Amino acid sequence: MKLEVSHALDWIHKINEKVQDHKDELTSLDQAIGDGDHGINMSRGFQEAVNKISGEEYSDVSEVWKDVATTLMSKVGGASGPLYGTVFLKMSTAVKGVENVDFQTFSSALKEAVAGIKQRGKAEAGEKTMLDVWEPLADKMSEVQDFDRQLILDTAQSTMESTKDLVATKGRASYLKERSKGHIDPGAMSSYYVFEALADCIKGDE
Amino acid sequence: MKLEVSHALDWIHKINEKVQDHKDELTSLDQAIGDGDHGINMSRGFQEAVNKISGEEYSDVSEVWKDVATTLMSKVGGASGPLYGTVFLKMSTAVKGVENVDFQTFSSALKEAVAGIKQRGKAEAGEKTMLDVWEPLADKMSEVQDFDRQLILDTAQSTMESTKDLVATKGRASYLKERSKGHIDPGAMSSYYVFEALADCIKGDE
Amino acid sequence: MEHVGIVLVSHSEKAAAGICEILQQVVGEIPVEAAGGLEGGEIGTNFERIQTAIENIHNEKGTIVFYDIGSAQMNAEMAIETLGFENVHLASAPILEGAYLAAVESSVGKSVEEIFVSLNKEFN
Amino acid sequence: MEHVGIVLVSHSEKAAAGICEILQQVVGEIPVEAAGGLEGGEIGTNFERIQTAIENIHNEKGTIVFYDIGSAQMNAEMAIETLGFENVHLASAPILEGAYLAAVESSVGKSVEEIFVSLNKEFN
Ligand SMILES: Nc1ncnc2c1ncn2[C@@H]1O[C@H](COP(=O)(O)OP(=O)(O)O)[C@@H](O)[C@H]1O
Ligand SMILES: Nc1ncnc2c1ncn2[C@@H]1O[C@H](COP(=O)(O)OP(=O)(O)O)[C@@H](O)[C@H]1O
Ligand SMILES: [Mg+2]
Ligand SMILES: [Mg+2]
Ligand SMILES: [Mg+2]
Ligand SMILES: [Mg+2]
Repeated sequence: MKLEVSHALDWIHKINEKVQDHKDELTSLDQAIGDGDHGINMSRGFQEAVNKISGEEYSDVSEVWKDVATTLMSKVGGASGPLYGTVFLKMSTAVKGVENVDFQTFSSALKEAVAGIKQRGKAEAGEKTMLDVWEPLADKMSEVQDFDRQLILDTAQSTMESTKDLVATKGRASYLKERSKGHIDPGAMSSYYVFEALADCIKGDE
Repeated sequence: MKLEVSHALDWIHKINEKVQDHKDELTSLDQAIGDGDHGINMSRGFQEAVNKISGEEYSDVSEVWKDVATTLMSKVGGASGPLYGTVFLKMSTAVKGVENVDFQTFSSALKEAVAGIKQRGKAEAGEKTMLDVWEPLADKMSEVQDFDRQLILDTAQSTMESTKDLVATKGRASYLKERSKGHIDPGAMSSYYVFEALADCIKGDE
Repeated sequence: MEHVGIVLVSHSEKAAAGICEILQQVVGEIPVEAAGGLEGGEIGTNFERIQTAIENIHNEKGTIVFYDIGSAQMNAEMAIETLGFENVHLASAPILEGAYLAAVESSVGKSVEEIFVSLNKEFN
Repeated sequence: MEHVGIVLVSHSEKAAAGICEILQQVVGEIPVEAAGGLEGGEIGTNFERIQTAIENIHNEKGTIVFYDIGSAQMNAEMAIETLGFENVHLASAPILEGAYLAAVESSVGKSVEEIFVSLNKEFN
């Protein structure tokens, strides 16, 4: 399938719905190992992103993601702001000028997003961050030929859950060291919703 | 001569007069190598000290200095607050219970004050601070048998002036390193006025 | 459970209050007190404010006092000595970053000694 | 004479403003800008505020950006990269103590490089 502007817009709307619905869950995960604002940060950021894209006309996917990126950067307020901002900025750049954003293009855009998280967060896999969802997911996508709803859902879920047993070494949770074990990383959880939303978007097209 | 309560009160009044008269001078010395508040700090502190002692009845010198000490500590606001506070607190303790504060007692109280500055400021001689006036002055006093107005004035003046060529290694001026050379230390200058005031107090009694 | 208290001695009332609000957002319930500035919002440190802050939050778990620059250290030392409480300690770590680390550790029930080990590891 | 500018990126608007007022008291005339908190006084760091602060004070002598914790660093890096000005640098020293040292040195005309030498000596 091909990723249209309508998909890109729908994805952000769906992420926003999920983030609003799970605001308290994200906040309580962040209360356990962070500063308890991830729900607030994400709900503010994606609400603003939706507001932004709702007022514009788009002719390509790249422009949608660019607006989302700059909105998240300036409105989120926590670490997840520059990180999700970078994700959408890198994806925007990766698909810039591409007329048909096919699965291959999308999949390599995801790889760019992962590189962006690593660079911006100075993070590596296994540090109990959102990267622990994004990296395996991008890897899995590069192994297949087209969008696979179930693969996206399964990978996002298992990687998100696997952050539970990790010890945080990045971000605020790293101050807790061993005590960060036993809790899912809030950024991994919100990343799960990002991919769940993606799976929802492509549902009708499969 | 003997140091009476009236001398002790008079000393603080005279210090206050000098500090008020030279407020701008102290401030501009501190502007050159510090943060420009020494005049304000000293004038506020000694005005409050005068207010405090003016409302009390004293039967011994120790009590006067104790009230001055606690007032300076809480009202000055800069490094000179705890330092001058310590000076008067140590002198207060040194003369506590002593009925006749003779020159010997006063002179050893000065030594205690110097020890207090060193301990509180973690300072040594030669670091371009008020200690560079207090230490040689206390040393000189311990070599003579009675108050000697001219000796006090001369020692205070020459030691104060000698701070001009020193490089600061304590307090805010230390950030300027070599550039602190060529300016008299503000705390040395205010210390000069403290001793000038002392000389004035004992003038009539010589 | 009691928690190690944290006192913030800054030359600026606003800076102390601001650092305090950062710690409170992260850790919520632990005892943190700001002792910043002089009366009237002027720049400086006030011995009495420091004493009051320590008195307000000190408990059996102990208290760690952070300070910013210059005279803040001397005034904080004087306040600690004058109060004569047990288990009140001055930390020479950066005021914001050090207090942040200490607040997180205090919130999970660490002792004064454990917090100092972490502070020394991080900042010395 | 132009002076190296200093930008303070803190999670708290109050903390950034407070540190700013400490620096201004000491050094008076040098360019210092606070970029603290989110709109409405909430805790966080705001990319746009950081950009605006850098834009406001940047000059030929250069600018040093200090940040407090976590996301402040990422947002500051993004702001610097996005603006693409020359001679804007992020310092990893403690925000209050580092900016204080930098302000004193900037006030006596030191360059960005000289200030970084001092920061590294003092804090690394
Ligand atoms: N350096 C980093 N690299 C990658 N991800 C990070 C980093 N720091 C934080 N995160 C992610 O951000 C999430 C926290 O986001 P949020 O609570 O919104 O910001 P903050 O930590 O500033 O309060 C963490 O759960 C983690 O997934
Ligand atoms: N550590 C120290 N030991 C001894 N004297 C000091 C010390 N720090 C500062 N001083 C003295 O205090 C004076 C500055 O006082 P003031 O300007 O009132 O305080 P601040 O430096 O906090 O603004 C200096 O000129 C110096 O004489
Ligand atoms: Mg958070
Ligand atoms: Mg946060
Ligand atoms: Mg001063
Ligand atoms: Mg001062």
